[in-house]
Amino acid sequence: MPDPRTEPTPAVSLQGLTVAYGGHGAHGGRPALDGITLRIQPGERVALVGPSGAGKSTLLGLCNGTVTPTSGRAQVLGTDPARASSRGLRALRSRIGSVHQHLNLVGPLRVVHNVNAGHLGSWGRWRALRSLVRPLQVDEARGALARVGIAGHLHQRTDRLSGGEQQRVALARVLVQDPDLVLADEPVSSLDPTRADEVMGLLCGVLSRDRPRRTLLVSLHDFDLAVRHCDRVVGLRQGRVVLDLPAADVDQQARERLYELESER
Amino acid sequence: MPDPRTEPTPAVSLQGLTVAYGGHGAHGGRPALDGITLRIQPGERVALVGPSGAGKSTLLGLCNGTVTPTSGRAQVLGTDPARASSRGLRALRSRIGSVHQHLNLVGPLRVVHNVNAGHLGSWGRWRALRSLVRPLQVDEARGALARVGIAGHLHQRTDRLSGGEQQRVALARVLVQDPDLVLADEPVSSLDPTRADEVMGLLCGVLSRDRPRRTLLVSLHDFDLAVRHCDRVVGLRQGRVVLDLPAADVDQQARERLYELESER
Amino acid sequence: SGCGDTSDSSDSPGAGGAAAAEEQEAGALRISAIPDTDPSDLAEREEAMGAYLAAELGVEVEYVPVSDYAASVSLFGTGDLDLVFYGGLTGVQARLRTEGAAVLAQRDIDERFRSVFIAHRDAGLEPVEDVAGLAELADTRFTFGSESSTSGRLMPSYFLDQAGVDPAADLDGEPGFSGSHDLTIDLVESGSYEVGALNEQVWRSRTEAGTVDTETVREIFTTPEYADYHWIGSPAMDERLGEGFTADLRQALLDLDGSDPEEAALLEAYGAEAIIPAEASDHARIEEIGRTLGLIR
Amino acid sequence: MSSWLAEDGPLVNTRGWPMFVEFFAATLTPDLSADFLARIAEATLTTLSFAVLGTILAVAGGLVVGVLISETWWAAGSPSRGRSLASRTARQAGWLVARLSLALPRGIHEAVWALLLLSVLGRDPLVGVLAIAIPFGAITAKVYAEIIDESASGPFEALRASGARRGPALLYAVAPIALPDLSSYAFYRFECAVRSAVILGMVGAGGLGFELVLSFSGSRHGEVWTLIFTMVLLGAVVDRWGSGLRRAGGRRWRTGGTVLITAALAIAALAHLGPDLSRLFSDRTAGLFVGLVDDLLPPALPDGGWSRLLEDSLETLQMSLVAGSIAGVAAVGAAFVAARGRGTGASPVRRIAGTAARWLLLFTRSLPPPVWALLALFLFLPGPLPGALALAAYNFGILGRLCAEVVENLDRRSHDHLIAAGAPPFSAFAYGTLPQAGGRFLSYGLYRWEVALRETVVVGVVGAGGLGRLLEDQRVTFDYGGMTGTILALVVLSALVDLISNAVRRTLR
Ligand SMILES: Nc1ncnc2c1ncn2[C@@H]1O[C@H](COP(=O)(O)OP(=O)(O)OP(=O)(O)O)[C@@H](O)[C@H]1O
Ligand SMILES: Nc1ncnc2c1ncn2[C@@H]1O[C@H](COP(=O)(O)OP(=O)(O)OP(=O)(O)O)[C@@H](O)[C@H]1O
Ligand SMILES: [Mg+2]
Ligand SMILES: [Mg+2]
Repeated sequence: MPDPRTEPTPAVSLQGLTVAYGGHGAHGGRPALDGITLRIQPGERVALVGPSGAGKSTLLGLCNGTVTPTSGRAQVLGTDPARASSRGLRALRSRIGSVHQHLNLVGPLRVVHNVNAGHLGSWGRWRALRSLVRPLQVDEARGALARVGIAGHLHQRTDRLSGGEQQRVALARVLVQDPDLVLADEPVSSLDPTRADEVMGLLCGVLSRDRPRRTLLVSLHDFDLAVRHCDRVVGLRQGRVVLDLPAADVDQQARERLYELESER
Repeated sequence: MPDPRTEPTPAVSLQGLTVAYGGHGAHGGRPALDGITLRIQPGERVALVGPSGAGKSTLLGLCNGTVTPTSGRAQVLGTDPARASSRGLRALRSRIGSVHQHLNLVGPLRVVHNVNAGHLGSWGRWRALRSLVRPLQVDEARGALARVGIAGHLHQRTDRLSGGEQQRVALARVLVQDPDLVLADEPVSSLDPTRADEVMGLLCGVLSRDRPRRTLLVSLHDFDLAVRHCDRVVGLRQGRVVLDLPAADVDQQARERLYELESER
Repeated sequence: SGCGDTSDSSDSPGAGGAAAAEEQEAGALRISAIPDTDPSDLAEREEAMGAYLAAELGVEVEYVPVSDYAASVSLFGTGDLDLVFYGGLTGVQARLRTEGAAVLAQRDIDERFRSVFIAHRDAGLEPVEDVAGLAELADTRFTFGSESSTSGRLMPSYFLDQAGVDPAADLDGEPGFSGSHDLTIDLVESGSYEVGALNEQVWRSRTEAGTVDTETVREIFTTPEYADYHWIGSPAMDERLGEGFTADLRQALLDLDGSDPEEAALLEAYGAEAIIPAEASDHARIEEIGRTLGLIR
Repeated sequence: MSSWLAEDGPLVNTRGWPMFVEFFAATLTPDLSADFLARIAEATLTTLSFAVLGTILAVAGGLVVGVLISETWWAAGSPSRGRSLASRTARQAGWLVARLSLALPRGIHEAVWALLLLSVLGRDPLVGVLAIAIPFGAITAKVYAEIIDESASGPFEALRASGARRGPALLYAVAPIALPDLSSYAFYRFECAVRSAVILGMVGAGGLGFELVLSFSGSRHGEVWTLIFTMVLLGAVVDRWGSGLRRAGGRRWRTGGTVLITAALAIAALAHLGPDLSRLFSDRTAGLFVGLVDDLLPPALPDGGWSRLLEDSLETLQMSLVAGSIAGVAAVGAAFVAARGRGTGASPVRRIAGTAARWLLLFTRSLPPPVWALLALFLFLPGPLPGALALAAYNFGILGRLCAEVVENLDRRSHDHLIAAGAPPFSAFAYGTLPQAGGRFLSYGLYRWEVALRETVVVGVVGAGGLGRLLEDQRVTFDYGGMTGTILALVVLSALVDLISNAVRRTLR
């Protein structure tokens, strides 16, 4: 292991993190995340895999501070989201781009505004308001949409788009936000293989400015995609890390063990 | 071609169907579906594939009457949904089980109610209302949930479940509905490969009563799944059928052609 | 009808603000009356009074319709009304809240005003001879008129009390407040309330007009006389409209004697034969009763 | 306090039924004389002028304050569990104070506001406008806060999670979703302002409500019906306009048109009324204000002291609870029938039923509470029962409209999905709509309950007690100290209902 003093600050560092959702869970109280310790270096591209309900979305939520840990410590881009001041949290968050599993786009809004919402972390209040009346930075939004293949939909109502088109709007939002860390929760689940490949490439892309490669933490169900685009695969199962390997080293047996059906049935 | 007189009534028969959504579409007015002619026999299992925005969801919507065709005729289980009386339409619909791409579950409701909603087509008003107060046929609901692997979540609020768990609730609803025709729009997009396989098997399953195999029309992005579970693959692209082959005959080249990126960008 | 005129001369009630501000410069006399019986005739009557006073005093007169007793008293208190025709109780309230307000005059009938108690036939109540007879109203369903009405609430309350019936405790349930004399008749007629009390004047005019079923509702008692309505004037009038204006106004009111057809019609609208002088002391008894009953504080 | 539902003796007043019939028979003979119609036209103009200005102020103020008292604003998307106890407590306290401070303007009935403003500002159209704007604004703020809280969810959290400030996040993620509900409510407020009967007459401004009071207390049924029909007609126009706007689905010209028309109306109303703004800051006003405050303070107990206050509070609670429950249940049923745009599969029969239901709702809320009370008295003997029924009938019309519009504005995808699976409309409503609209229904139901608490007009005529009765008594006797005391009691009740409303909705969310 390298000397901790010379190692760069990790992009994400989780230590013994546990998340137990309140209420009568279905697991007899088993927490959604159970003592996760994980360290991701800047520029690393990590695929998060695991069966449905393993805790992938919860882990991504921890990283942007929408989920609060029951115990343990998280450090994201040098800040602990659970302990940051609200100003600090906002500064942190504007450096993180998230694609939510349910997309969370604003349906009645036109596509251009949903994409421009990626700017809200950096735009001032008035600029944000003005853009709602008459969209600003339209060319940038159009460019981002073109990169995901739906430039023609710029002025449509977002909820009129097909499932895959909506997913790409969410991705375009992250592209205009241009963050240091991307947290993407099954960002290509509604896309066909070819477009999925394209989009993964975009997410992994080198940042335009003088920064190094973007750090990427992406939950995926498609192992091939994971291996093709990521450096490292982290497998979750029942809230625990059960696999953490360089992408190339994941074999068929590991996959099968990871996804094995629970004895529950 | 067999003699039309001896041929059984097709489960789905579409003739020259065109759907043009109103408003300023992004395609310079290109319709979402453009003269589709398709015939599916009872018991057939058809995978609908094609790039995002090809019109898959629109086609499925046509079959259960949620989308009205601009021109052309549809015949589903012997009835034209666009021309049926409201009583006739309801009778038809209770024989069709749909899994929507966006699931459209009722978030604040408990899982058991969302599953039981599959009974609404056959339950009377009062039975439906009573069940909201105190769930009826709980064992059946629990059984369906067990088959998709989430029996433990029976009494949870649906919007508290993980993405894949929610998708399985939608599938369990179709299982209790036990319909003659299943229209499933990317029903396993949020599931890991192992669970996806399981669930596809369930959807294709033989009906419990004296009926023949269930007819299945399912849109998929995963070609392997399609080939494994379906008899026939229909490929859509820009609203047209560009591929219609027995599952075994689809080759790599056909796939690539189907998903080819548009020149748009 | 009356209210049609209202809008003509006051340039629509709504336009009061701007118009009032201008007229105030010009020194308009703003008159009002409490919203008592038959309110749309009220407007007609007050318009006529306005015209009379304008001619008599050579000032502009504006009639301000106010639908609420308490609001009217408040407006008098803020100096937004100059001359108001109040009921006994409201007049006392207004004077108590406005230092220097003067009693100007009253109608001849106001010296000896009366209320009537009416009852539904099925209540099985017999007409009574004197106040003590009202004791038979114990345990009946009873309604007053408006809360601030002298003839519909204060005095009936007083006479009930005299007969040993405490309206708050001895009736069948709480007493009702129908809101107006007319509604009191309707509610007794409908049998909802067995007994009600109202202004004698209204009762007479309704029975004469035949708009009440005297088979179903009948009068069981007419109260002794008491002083009721009177005009009071704002203390700020002299300052605003000229020294001695209050005295002129009082005289103008008293001069209303029916010597020409218009004056006669005006008097008739008031249901009076003449306007006579009034003193604050005429209403001392009202004040006292009001205090006893907690209606004046 | 009597346990009045189990009261011995008869409750029904059979003798009054002919008069009930007679009252409705007068619908056939409304007063259509030219004179009267001219008067109504004038009154309509005046009423509209006040209503436009009052509503604009109320909605604008309500929007700003509504945002500031919403939980969404105070919670602001940050994970509260992790924050320090101090900052969490500060947030909670801030929200609570902001929220409760609105219970004061809200807890005071419009008529009381009018009287208070009158004693300070004197006779000016400003009083009418403010007497509408202040209490309506406070209620609008509360309702808007709840709409915002109900609308803020995934998309809002997502924007916050990418570093957006709460203001812009609200603009981008909540406003587009809440807009139909916000505008529905604004139109509803306008309708209420048109109906607001007492206020304008009190300030000597006339108006439709004033005319109605006159005709009603003079027992002139023909005129009463003409006025009610006028209000129904106005209500229908407002209703159509509002629903047209909401269903425009992004047609910008309709939104733009509405803004332009509203602005034009406001200017016309200002010109027509000519309120004297200088009054707000004059010395006379200051003097009168000091005098009023002097009168109002210190608060005093009514005759009978605490026990009277408590007893009246309980009676008020009882009556309003019965009224609220009846109205609530009936309104949800009506909402199911009356909601427009049920999309595919709406049979002609349903459409006709829907139209009929909407007119019924419009009609029931166009009859003012005093009229309902009188009608109830033709059917029942005096006491809290007819009072509760009168309040229930009136509130049914209002709640039914509010709930129907909630249903119309809802994201209907789950509902439509159930329809597409063959569910009959009623079942689809029960499974697909109710669970999502439940929070909003509840918040409207509780809000109407709160309004019923202070509804003063009805209780007097039906011979029932309660805080409304007490307050009215104090108002007409100028017992300002007592009024303050009673108002405080009402405010406490309002605040209580408000907190209950919030707690219940929070568990639903
Ligand atoms: N309600 C609507 N209004 C306008 N256009 C629509 C609407 N629904 C779909 N479209 C358009 O019609 C086309 C086909 O949409 P559809 O949802 O059928 O695609 P799809 O094949 O299901 O795509 P995906 O795989 O992304 O879900 C798309 O370009 C979409 O933008
Ligand atoms: N808000 C919540 N309240 C209660 N339980 C929750 C909540 N969110 C998630 N859970 C539970 O926590 C567990 C982990 O959920 P999570 O969403 O992290 O899974 P996931 O790995 O993303 O699954 P999927 O691949 O299906 O999206 C699940 O069993 C889920 O039911
Ligand atoms: Mg997930
Ligand atoms: Mg689709």
